[in-house]
Amino acid sequence: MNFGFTEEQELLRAEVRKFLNEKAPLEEVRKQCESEEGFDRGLWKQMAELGFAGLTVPEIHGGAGLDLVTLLVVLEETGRSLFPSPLVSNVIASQAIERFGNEEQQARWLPGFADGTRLGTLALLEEGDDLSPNGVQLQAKKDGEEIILTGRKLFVPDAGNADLFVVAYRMGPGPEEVGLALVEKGSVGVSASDFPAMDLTKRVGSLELTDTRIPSDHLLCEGGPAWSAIESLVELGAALVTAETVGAAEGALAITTSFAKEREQFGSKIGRYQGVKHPLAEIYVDIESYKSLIYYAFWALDEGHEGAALAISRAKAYASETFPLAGINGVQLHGGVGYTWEYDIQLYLKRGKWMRPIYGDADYHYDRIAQLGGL
Amino acid sequence: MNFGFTEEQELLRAEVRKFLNEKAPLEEVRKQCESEEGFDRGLWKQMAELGFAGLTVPEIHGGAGLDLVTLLVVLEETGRSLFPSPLVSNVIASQAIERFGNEEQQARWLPGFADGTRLGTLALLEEGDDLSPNGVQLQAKKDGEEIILTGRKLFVPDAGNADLFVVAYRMGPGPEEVGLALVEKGSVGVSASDFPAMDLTKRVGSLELTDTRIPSDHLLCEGGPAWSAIESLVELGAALVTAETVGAAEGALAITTSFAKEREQFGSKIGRYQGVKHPLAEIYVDIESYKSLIYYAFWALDEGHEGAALAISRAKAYASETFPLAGINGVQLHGGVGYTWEYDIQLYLKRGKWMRPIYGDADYHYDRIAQLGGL
Amino acid sequence: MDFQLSSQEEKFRDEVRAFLKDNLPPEGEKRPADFLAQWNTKVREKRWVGFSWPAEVGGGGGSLMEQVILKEEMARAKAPGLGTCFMGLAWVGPSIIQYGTEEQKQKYIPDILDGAYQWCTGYSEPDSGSDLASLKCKCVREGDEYVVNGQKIWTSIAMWSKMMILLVRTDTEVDSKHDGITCLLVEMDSEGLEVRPIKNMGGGAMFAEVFFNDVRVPVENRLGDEGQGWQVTVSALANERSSIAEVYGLRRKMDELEDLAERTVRAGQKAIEMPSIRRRLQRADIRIEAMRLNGQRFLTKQLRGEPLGSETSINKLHRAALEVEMGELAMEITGSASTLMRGSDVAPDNGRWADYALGWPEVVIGGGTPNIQKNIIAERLLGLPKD
Amino acid sequence: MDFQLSSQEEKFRDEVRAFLKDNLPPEGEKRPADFLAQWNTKVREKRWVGFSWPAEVGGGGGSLMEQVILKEEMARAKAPGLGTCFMGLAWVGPSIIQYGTEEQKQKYIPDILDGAYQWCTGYSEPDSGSDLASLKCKCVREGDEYVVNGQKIWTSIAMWSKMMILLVRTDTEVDSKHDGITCLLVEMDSEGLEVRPIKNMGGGAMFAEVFFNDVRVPVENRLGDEGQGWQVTVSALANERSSIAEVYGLRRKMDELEDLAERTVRAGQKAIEMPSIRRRLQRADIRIEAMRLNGQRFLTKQLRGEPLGSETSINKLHRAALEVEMGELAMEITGSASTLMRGSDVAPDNGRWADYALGWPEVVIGGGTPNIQKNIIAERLLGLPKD
Repeated sequence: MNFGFTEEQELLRAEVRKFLNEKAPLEEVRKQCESEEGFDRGLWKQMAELGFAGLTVPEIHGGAGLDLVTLLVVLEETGRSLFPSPLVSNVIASQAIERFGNEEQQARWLPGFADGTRLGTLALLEEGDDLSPNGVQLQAKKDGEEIILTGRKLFVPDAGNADLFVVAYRMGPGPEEVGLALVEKGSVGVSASDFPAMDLTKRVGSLELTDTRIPSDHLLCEGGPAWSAIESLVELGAALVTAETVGAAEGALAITTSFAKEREQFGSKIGRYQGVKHPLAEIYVDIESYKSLIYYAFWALDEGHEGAALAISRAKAYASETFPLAGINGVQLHGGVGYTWEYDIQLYLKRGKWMRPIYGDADYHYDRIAQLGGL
Repeated sequence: MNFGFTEEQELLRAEVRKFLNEKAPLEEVRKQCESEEGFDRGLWKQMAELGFAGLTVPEIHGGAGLDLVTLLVVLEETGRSLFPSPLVSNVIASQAIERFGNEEQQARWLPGFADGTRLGTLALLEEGDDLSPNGVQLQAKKDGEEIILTGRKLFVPDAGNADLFVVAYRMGPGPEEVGLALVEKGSVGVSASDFPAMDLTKRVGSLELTDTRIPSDHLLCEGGPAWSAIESLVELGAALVTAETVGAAEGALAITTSFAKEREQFGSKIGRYQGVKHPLAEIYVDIESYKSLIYYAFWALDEGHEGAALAISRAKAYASETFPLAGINGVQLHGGVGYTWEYDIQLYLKRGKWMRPIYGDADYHYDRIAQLGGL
Repeated sequence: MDFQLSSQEEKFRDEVRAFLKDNLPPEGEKRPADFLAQWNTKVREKRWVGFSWPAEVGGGGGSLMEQVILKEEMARAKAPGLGTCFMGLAWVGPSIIQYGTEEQKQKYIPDILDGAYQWCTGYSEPDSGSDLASLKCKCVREGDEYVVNGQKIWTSIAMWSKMMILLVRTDTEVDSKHDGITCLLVEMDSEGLEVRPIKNMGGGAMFAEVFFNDVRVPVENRLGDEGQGWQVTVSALANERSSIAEVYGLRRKMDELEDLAERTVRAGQKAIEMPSIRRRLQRADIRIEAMRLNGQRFLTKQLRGEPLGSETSINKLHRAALEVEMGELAMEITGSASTLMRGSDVAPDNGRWADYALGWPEVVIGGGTPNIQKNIIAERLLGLPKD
Repeated sequence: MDFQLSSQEEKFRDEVRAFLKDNLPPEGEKRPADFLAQWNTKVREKRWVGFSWPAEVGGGGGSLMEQVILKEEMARAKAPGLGTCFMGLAWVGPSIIQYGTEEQKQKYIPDILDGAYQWCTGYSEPDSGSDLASLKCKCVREGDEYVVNGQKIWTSIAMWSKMMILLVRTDTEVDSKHDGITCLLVEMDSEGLEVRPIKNMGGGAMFAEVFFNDVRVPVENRLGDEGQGWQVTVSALANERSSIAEVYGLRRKMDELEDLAERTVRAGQKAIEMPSIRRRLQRADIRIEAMRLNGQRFLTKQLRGEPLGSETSINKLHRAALEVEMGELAMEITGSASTLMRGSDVAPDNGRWADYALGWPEVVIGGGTPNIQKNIIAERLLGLPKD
């Protein structure tokens, strides 16, 4: 029984934190995320070299072959520093290939994820914002061994930068007549771009496919297994986002706490007032609590434990309901300066608004808990 | 434009408050409500003599013939002092007769409400706790001009003391095949008693009817008009209870505030801490707000204004959601002593639990707001 | 209790309604290009700008109740504002009317009524926060001039203003921090005065920092006596009445939010039918109605000639909570699209809700943080000790 | 990270499970009349009472992890407690083991393990509230005796106890209020000692006031040195570990609440299907699961030999909120019947939910009010200044 990290994991945490503190303090994050691409490719390359990018990619494909609990440590740190990177999208795309691709597909695509040259993402949602099978409407036509895709995907994380999309499509009217294919950015009829959005550290956009021909070796799965695959990728996404949220929430709390220790009003540090202390204490209690839930979820994912999905939904529902409000509280406790562009707390507030709906909002996860046999 | 009380109404308030402070301070309230009947008949008689009991009964029937806004003033005061009396039940019963009874019925029953000799109540709910037409299942059989009633009414306010019940019954299977009849306690097959319940200042019980024969001059209305009548009585009940709640909530706030001004901890009055001040400020804001809503509702009731029902449901939903929590907060802010039998704040906490469901809980009134064309 | 208008008040209301019918295009109809200019001229002609100000300074000489009716009808009809010099009309004008010299009145009041230019308010300082009276902006008299050095912050629309009403400290040797403060009327193009807009988290700028480096202000531009600045300010802020228009603003936003929830379909369900959304919308709706009625109780007090005290904090606290909650609701209603901003074809209503959800601090913190409001209520209305 | 048990731990767990299978009637089955007496004898024989105490004083000498497994299995099986002398086992025993003389250990420890009688705790005083160390209960030494005068309050089960662990002030001339406090072991039938039960709002009495009027306590009944009382107490309270059993208690209550919502039909709808109820049940459920896992993180820290600090306040705060919320939920689920108490045929589950909804203060306030817990978190874990 050990609900903690190994020494190696703690060392990794220290290493990642040091790297991010040096290379991406918040003033640097601001620059990176305001750039055209929204992140620093050079830095991403360095992270890949240090093994952070391909952490979970199997060793035979050039990755570190580590488990998700180890990745969790990295995600807490990228979350804490609001580091803009394609990490989360990349893990989902590479796990899609690792879990559902055949050996050839794995050998072809995974090394790029390990060395940081490939950027992938999951393109699932469409108009209607529906995470149920019904939400997949992008049309596929069979043409021999190939399929031809036409339609538009929305709310695609890192759409503008991705060069490989894991795309959910629909073959027929039956609820689970869906499939998952890999679509390369360079293919004919593919167009992707990012939307102007609130949290500049997290890009989100759309993918348009017009008669895009997908060769058979780009198909991952179809039918019932495809729907299960999609569900498991949404789950994974929710887990990764919640792990980053733990770090981000701790970052926001640390900023607000140190502000409250410094700032004086009516001749006294504002951190002395219970009106400031108590909300901060409540935020702390919430963070520690969804932290426990998501830690457990990552362990259960690694073990293939049946409780993983339930734990993820509990953690994501809890975090989606509380972290956005913690950001608002943080800004309020700062007073006027909190909502100026110049102060950092507003960056965390925006992160809260970004994380709330992605890979399922609280409503979605509460319903999912019931589906999974929880309350 | 005048959102306040007249000088006469303020004088009445002062008079009622003086009467209650003298005759029913909380130590006296405790004695009265722990007695067999749960209230002091002598005091009730005095109130009737002063005109408080029959305030809204028309002058030709011996009452003061005043409007509901004037009654509101009395209710705020009986609420503030948690005065145990059949006032609310009596107003509902007498209004039922005044609104839906014929002249003979009015002349026969109303004078007793005016002089304090008659105690009435509305017997509506049954097993299933349903305020919709479906909730009325107590069976009526026609027998010539008379009807014969059999069934059990639950959650009947002041059941044990009432001598006249306004009873809702069902004639047939159609949703609105319901009726309202007057049932006297002394009739054959009538048995009523109070349940052991949390708030001793508010009795609640059951009424059992076994082949009880109701003469035709005891029938008030049937069919669609009866259902409208029942709805309007529930509305009235919700309004009266919310008015009493305003006073009760102010009473609870006053007790807690003065405790916070006196009590010292860690060398300082606890009322100095924002952890105490801020919840009290929030409670104050809530009280003032449902106060405004219910004041307006009473005026609208008097004017027969269409907005009355909506305003009542808004006020009751707001009060039902906040007053019970204010009671809990009050007890918590008192610390350990707050929940001893000896301290008064717990009496208000219990009042909160009593008022929450009666004449519709928040859920019921939110749904009703939508039905009435509000949001 | 009586919510009916008197016959005279009804007459005035009908006059306002007739004016609106004649001069405001029906909702949804396109307004002519020169509509706003014409509107401003017409309401000025009717003396509805500065409606409550005395007729002798060019105001409307209207009664409090008429003023309420006017604002209510305007808000209900979603008409543009009455007058364009927002802060001039809200508190600079009333301060000048009360404390100004004859010359000051003649020089500034007509321009405020005409909306000739904007005024801004130099109150807050970097270290004063909610504790306004702790201001330090230094001011020394040299002959016929005051010389000002220091800094102001959170000065709304400073970059678009021609004039500022400024609080400075002319005396530092005082027993109470409320003494030694003086009020000046300052031209924004004075030498040594620099305005730096403050970029907010939405990327825009409504507020600015204002720096004073040996800024010289003629003594005749002093409003009230030397050392009387706090008094001038308190009277001015008291003029900021529990605003009926403010509640109507929230009401309008609420209607739009309801409409948004009605239009938005997510996962095959209308957002307004999602229980978690619906109940919160209803709660907000009830609180706005409560604010409206609270306002009428405050108004009754004023009509009876009693001074309004700290009870307006009740509505301020409601408003602070509601602006945050309604922004959050807009986000939850629009789901995955909630964070998309202007310029994306799938951003709900072209990103205005995203802007709204980032815009609450200007309202919430500007009017005193919720913590300050709660302290005011606890200390002044409930009599609890200061912390 | 690893939630699996070691093979040795698994073996112990299996032993516990086998014991439970053999000795606990299946749920729903009637327990024999003498079941409890037999149970107590059996668990005592297995040395599961005082399981973590050293074997030489009669404890089980169990490891921390085994203790957790034991508690978890007991809670999961809804078994009765291990031992009946609640406070003796929780903190009196550990204090005596750590600070007691050999005589004291021999005199008291066996009785605590056997549940021969109850102990109570004389800590709080009327004016000390959450500020325990400000206690004033006067104690003067006269020869071989201490003479105690003063009052204690909130003494749980004082009326059913034979012994009390009492804190008194033996020295008033001290720099710190934590000095000058001494710990005594007092016979409840001492002359001059009076117990007055405190009736709670539910009508029952769990706590009492205890009055001391020249109560004489032999010096050999002092636990630890004179003036060492605060230290003895702090160690004792630290022994009150973030209790696994506590979370299981909440979990059990939650299951019952879910069952209540499933059984209760109001206005034709199951309460569990009412969105406003369901979502709140779900929220509470998630928080209980979070508490369980928080507890495992604390446990990991302890297993690594690190001391547990203020982080247990996290679960205390959750618990305080949950006990209130679950009581309120029970009320809202049962609607018009919610306030009916024992003795009415329509009271849900014969009024136990009404009792529950009035019972939270014993838990919430007893363990330090939520405000105190928030202060602890803010000051000790976040490093914010004291108020």
